[in-house]
Amino acid sequence: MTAAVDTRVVRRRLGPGRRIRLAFWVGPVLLLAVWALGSAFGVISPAILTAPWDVLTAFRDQWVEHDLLGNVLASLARAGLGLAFGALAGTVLAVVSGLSRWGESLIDGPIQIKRSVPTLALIPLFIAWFGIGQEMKVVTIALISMIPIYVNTHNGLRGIDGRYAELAETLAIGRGEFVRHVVLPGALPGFLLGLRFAVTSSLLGLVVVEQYNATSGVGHMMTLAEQYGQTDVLVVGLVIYGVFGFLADATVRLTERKVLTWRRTLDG
Amino acid sequence: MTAAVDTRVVRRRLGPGRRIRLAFWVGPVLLLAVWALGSAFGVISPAILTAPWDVLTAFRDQWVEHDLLGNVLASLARAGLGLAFGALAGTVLAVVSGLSRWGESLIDGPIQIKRSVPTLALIPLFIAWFGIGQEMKVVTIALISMIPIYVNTHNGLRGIDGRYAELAETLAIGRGEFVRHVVLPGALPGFLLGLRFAVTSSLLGLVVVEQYNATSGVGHMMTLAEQYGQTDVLVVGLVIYGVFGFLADATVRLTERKVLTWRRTLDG
Amino acid sequence: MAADTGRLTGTPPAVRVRDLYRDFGPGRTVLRGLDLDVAPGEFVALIGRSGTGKSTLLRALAGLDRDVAGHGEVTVPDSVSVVFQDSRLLPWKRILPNVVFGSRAPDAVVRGERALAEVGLAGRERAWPHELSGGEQQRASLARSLVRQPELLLADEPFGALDALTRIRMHALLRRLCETHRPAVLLVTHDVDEAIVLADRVILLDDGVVHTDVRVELPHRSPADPAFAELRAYLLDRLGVHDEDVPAGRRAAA
Amino acid sequence: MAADTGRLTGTPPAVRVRDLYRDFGPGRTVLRGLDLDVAPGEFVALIGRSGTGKSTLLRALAGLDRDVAGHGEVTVPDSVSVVFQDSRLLPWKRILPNVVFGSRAPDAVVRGERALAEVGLAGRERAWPHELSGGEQQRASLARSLVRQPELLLADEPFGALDALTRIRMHALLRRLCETHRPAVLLVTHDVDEAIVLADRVILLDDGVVHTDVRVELPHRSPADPAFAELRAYLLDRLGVHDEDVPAGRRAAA
Amino acid sequence: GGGSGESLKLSAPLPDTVPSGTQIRIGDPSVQAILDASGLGKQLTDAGVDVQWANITGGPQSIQAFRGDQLDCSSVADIPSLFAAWTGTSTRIVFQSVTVDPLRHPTYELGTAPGTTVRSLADLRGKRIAYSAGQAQGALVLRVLQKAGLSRKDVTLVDLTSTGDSYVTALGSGAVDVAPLGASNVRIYRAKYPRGGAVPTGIRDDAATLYCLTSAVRDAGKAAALKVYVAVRARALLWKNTHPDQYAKAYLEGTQGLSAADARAVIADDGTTGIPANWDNAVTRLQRTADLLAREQHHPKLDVSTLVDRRYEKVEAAAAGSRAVTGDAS
Ligand SMILES: Nc1ncnc2c1ncn2[C@@H]1O[C@H](COP(=O)(O)OP(=O)(O)OP(=O)(O)O)[C@@H](O)[C@H]1O
Ligand SMILES: Nc1ncnc2c1ncn2[C@@H]1O[C@H](COP(=O)(O)OP(=O)(O)OP(=O)(O)O)[C@@H](O)[C@H]1O
Ligand SMILES: [Mg+2]
Ligand SMILES: [Mg+2]
Repeated sequence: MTAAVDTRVVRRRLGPGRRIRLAFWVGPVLLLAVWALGSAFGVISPAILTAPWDVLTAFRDQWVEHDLLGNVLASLARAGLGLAFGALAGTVLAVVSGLSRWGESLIDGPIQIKRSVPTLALIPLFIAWFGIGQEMKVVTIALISMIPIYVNTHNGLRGIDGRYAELAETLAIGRGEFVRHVVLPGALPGFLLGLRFAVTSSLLGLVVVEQYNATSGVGHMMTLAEQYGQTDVLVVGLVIYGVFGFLADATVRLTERKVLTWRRTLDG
Repeated sequence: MTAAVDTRVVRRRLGPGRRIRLAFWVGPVLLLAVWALGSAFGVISPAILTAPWDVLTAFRDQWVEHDLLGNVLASLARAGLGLAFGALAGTVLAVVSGLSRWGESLIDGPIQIKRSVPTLALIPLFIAWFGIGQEMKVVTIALISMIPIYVNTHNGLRGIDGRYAELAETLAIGRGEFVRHVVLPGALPGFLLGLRFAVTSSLLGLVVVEQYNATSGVGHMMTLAEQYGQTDVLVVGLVIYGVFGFLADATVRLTERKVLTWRRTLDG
Repeated sequence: MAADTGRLTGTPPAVRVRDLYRDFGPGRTVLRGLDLDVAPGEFVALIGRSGTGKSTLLRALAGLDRDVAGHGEVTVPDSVSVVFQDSRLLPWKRILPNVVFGSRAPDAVVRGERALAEVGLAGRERAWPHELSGGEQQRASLARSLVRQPELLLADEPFGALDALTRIRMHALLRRLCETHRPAVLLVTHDVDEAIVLADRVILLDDGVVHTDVRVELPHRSPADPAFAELRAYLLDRLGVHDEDVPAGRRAAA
Repeated sequence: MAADTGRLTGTPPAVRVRDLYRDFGPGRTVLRGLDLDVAPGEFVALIGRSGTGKSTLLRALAGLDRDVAGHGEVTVPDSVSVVFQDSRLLPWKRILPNVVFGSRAPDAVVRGERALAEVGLAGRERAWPHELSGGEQQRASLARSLVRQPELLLADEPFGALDALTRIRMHALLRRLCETHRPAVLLVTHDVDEAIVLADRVILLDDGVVHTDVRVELPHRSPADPAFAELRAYLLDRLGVHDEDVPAGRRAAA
Repeated sequence: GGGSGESLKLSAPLPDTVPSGTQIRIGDPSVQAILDASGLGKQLTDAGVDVQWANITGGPQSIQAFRGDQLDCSSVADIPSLFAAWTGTSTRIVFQSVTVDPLRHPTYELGTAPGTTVRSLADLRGKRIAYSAGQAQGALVLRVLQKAGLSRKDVTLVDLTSTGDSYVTALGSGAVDVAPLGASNVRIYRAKYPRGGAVPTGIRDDAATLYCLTSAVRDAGKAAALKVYVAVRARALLWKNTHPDQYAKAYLEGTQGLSAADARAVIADDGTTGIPANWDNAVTRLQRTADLLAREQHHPKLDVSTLVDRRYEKVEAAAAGSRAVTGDAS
């Protein structure tokens, strides 16, 4: 059976087909290559975008001299805490407003309005309510990252096939069980998509909140770099954002693949 | 048959049930009421949040003295143009990267990275490439609003039931027909969700781009108000954002309901 | 073989339907004044042409048609179990959790495993629904209704995708279940033989009402029995299958 | 009633399968060395227990199992049409667009409307799939395969959800189609009568191979014909249905 | 919060004793760093002053914090106190400092785009100039035009917010001809765009203040604490003049993240800080700026004497003692 014949009927594949191993890295690596080559051959002037090697130097400098690690950790702690609260609040609100028309009428409108309004303009309110310390920062990030979780989970929940709700109704289960066994797993794809947005939102929120009374953090570092015009440090910040964002996104998508194995979709 | 008996089996409804007419407005109206009462009874200090009536005055003042209408129209034109380009680009990229693993490996990573990076920090690049005129603003907004369209459409596309792709393969249709009849309608719920985010993103992008060489626009107005610390004008801007965001979102969701009548989901 | 209202005893019926109308829009009135009684413990088979409203009736009894236009009176017992026409397994649960889903019995898992073994799916407890064949999915969905002990079982073509042998085994299983718990049963089927083999009563839905209602009183429920064949012919005739429809030889010289 | 390889003429077979293995993981080898030939224009009915691999075989012939482990040799004509076990209508298209989807004939719409009328769905062209009953969906999916003229028709229980009368009409329809275009047909069914009525040859899948292969050579394809009954009994026996399985009377004193 | 709660008239003499438990919330990071490095911070604790530091400076952020009552004082230039008044937040300046030799150490210069030559201010006519209405850079542009005898009609003001190096990019890409650049941006600009230039404005832009919520100054406890703080702050700034290396280490490198070379350059740019013997000149300059902005940006006229609390003038001068600067330097 080692050399068994295997001629199959070959049909033009219309879906994306099988995953290519490590293909994942092609885009970012290409981006890096373009940046490096562009800088090397003078297509990208250092005035516009610092060259990768200069960013590396700046990176080492920040790491050794200015506690880059501490900044990153401080930021991650803030973002992580805010994200955790935001994800929890977003999910709870999405379930409440997804399962009850009255809940929806109370919750949904204000959230859409909050979502439409620039966070920067809300900061004065938050400062008044929560002070200028860690609390304000975490609350702001929580509110920022709550939004995509809410919207996507709500949307995912409302997209659950109505036949499963019918089934649940004939099984005479309670609302709690319904939420646990039907609503949450059914809305999980939506939630995970929301999480992907929430992760990046929480990181981006740092840039805003760390302008206020922060003494550490990547956002703080970038604010200072902007003030003093340290382009290379600014690009260090951008790279950190890019790397963290990309890795966080990749992590969520990996999780997605693991927990959504039950799905038979174009994703294969 | 006018007074026909109708006793049905009553089963506890687990889904959200029927839509309540106008319930839609309850949240925003409540928000307004809280704001008005809070201001009236001094719970909300005017230094933090201008009272609604003072905002009205400021609104009239802006309308008459500072061409608010002109500002709003200029902003809408920018946001609309950017959104149109962004939606188109996002959809095309999502389809390409959704249907081909190689397309994905090239497109997806860079987009996730772009998404993770603060737009504000990219503005210097855009200024260098596109100047500080209308072009730069439209491009920036297009890039901002492309992201949610891309991510959501891609996700929606990949979530299409694999059995429909199988069906299409046995019908021996071409890729174009497959995209038109299976991929686009199947990814439409995702696209529309992305559109909801893109609409608000494009409006929020105004705050960033209109800091640059704009002589009109709501974002410009808010930038000035923030610098001067004119809370009332800032709140005029916030209200305009809230109203536009809410209405745009509601419009997309209404469209959603119209074009997704084929769905039998918890949304009913 | 006279029509029978099903009101045999003094006990109130388990299912009572009066003057039921269901209406899916202009020209699509599916049920038009349907009356039906099912006694407790009675096994009723419901046959009828595709699209006559069998599923619609079942959904009305299951309380799943709040939003459908119509009126009428419907009474059913408190505890109802439904086997849907599509097998309706939750795609995100493996088979065993699907089968025991919603069952609050302390030994639910054991009963679920037993039910799966009974429908021939032992060893598939941890399979995903999409990994089952069509007939296997249908049997899993049947197993789900076996772990419950409802007063009324509504089954919408539960054996449609099963081969002859598996079908006979499932018949036996269902019969055993009925003998132990004696639920009232309303079983939709397209197979007249199946209806006669299983049911106490066969009703035929046509034009929105119960068009034919026969009590099955056969000593041997075997197709070989002439009474069986007679009842079968009668029902097929009421369904509209006449001799001219029975195919003659074709393509003699293929 | 001897087994028949199906290689009657010198023309190459439409379908040729050699030594086919399909394997869904440890202990789940579904096809194990299956051989099969179907001549052009030949009508083969495929029967077998639920879960024996009938759909798996059809998917292999349709080229839909790229990602399933296994090997073997499969040859099919270029133009293949599939009626899936689930009716697989695109939920976002109304019925008529679903039926003509992928058809490039200039008169596709007219043919679609005619096909819908033939399956008894005239007037439902603009319905959404979810507005159809189970049997109606199945018929719509059948109509979709009628508007095409494939060299090979693979049909996975296309009549499972149909009542006796509708089923007889659909049989006639399918026969007409076969007489006009003479595609090779592989039809999965659970109904042995249906297999005998429709097919030139009945094959029985068991244990991953073609276990029984009989040519149907009856003068009258009527259940009344003794030869019919004999073939039926033979096939049922091969399927494992023996007399002891046939139900006796039950609940005599209900 | 954190005050004694006892209210104090704005005309009453400043109390000397700091009630225990008095806390003042101050955004003054550079002085904070100096107090740590020099050991002067001990003078505050000795006097019973409890400072809660915030890393907040600059107009918009400090006004937001004031409004939310999260901050008592913040170090800024002169513009924020004007805008606070115009937008209804009552503040008082309690500290003024200057740059000794301000024209040699300007805060801003006029950057000129590659290919644009501006030799004197009169050359600005017809040029496109970056203008940011609410920021100090905007006020500077108006003052430059005033000095050049030009009106807004004689040039094209391009609305552009100054964030980070946005002006550097705008100049470099030729989007504007002229833009006010802070000293560090001038260095970056010259490095990135060798063909670009920067010319001095010839205008004093060295105003530096500590301004506080009026409500803080009205609180007897906080007013007393501020009295101590103002004196210590004056000594701290003078210490900075004499200990540039320690200052660079503690603040510019330590908390601001600059390299040693950049820090040295910033110190060279900053020049020497002076504590004025009196505030007469500073208040006059502030009034002139207020008048100009009122006229050009359509604000109500403002009497800046209501924005300064001159009780602290003497406290500050006394702390500097003989080192206070007088005359033109102040
Ligand atoms: N939501 C709906 N909207 C419009 N028409 C509907 C809807 N649901 C059912 N119908 C129509 O009502 C009729 C009865 O449907 P029902 O599902 O009850 O048939 P059925 O007897 O169960 O048929 P089958 O044996 O094919 O399952 C059908 O013609 C169907 O098209
Ligand atoms: N993706 C899969 N993963 C694991 N097992 C599978 C998968 N698909 C099918 N099987 C198993 O392979 C066997 C054959 O499946 P197949 O669908 O071919 O059966 P079938 O003969 O069509 O049955 P039915 O008559 O019930 O439709 C079944 O036992 C099924 O559980
Ligand atoms: Mg039905
Ligand atoms: Mg099958």
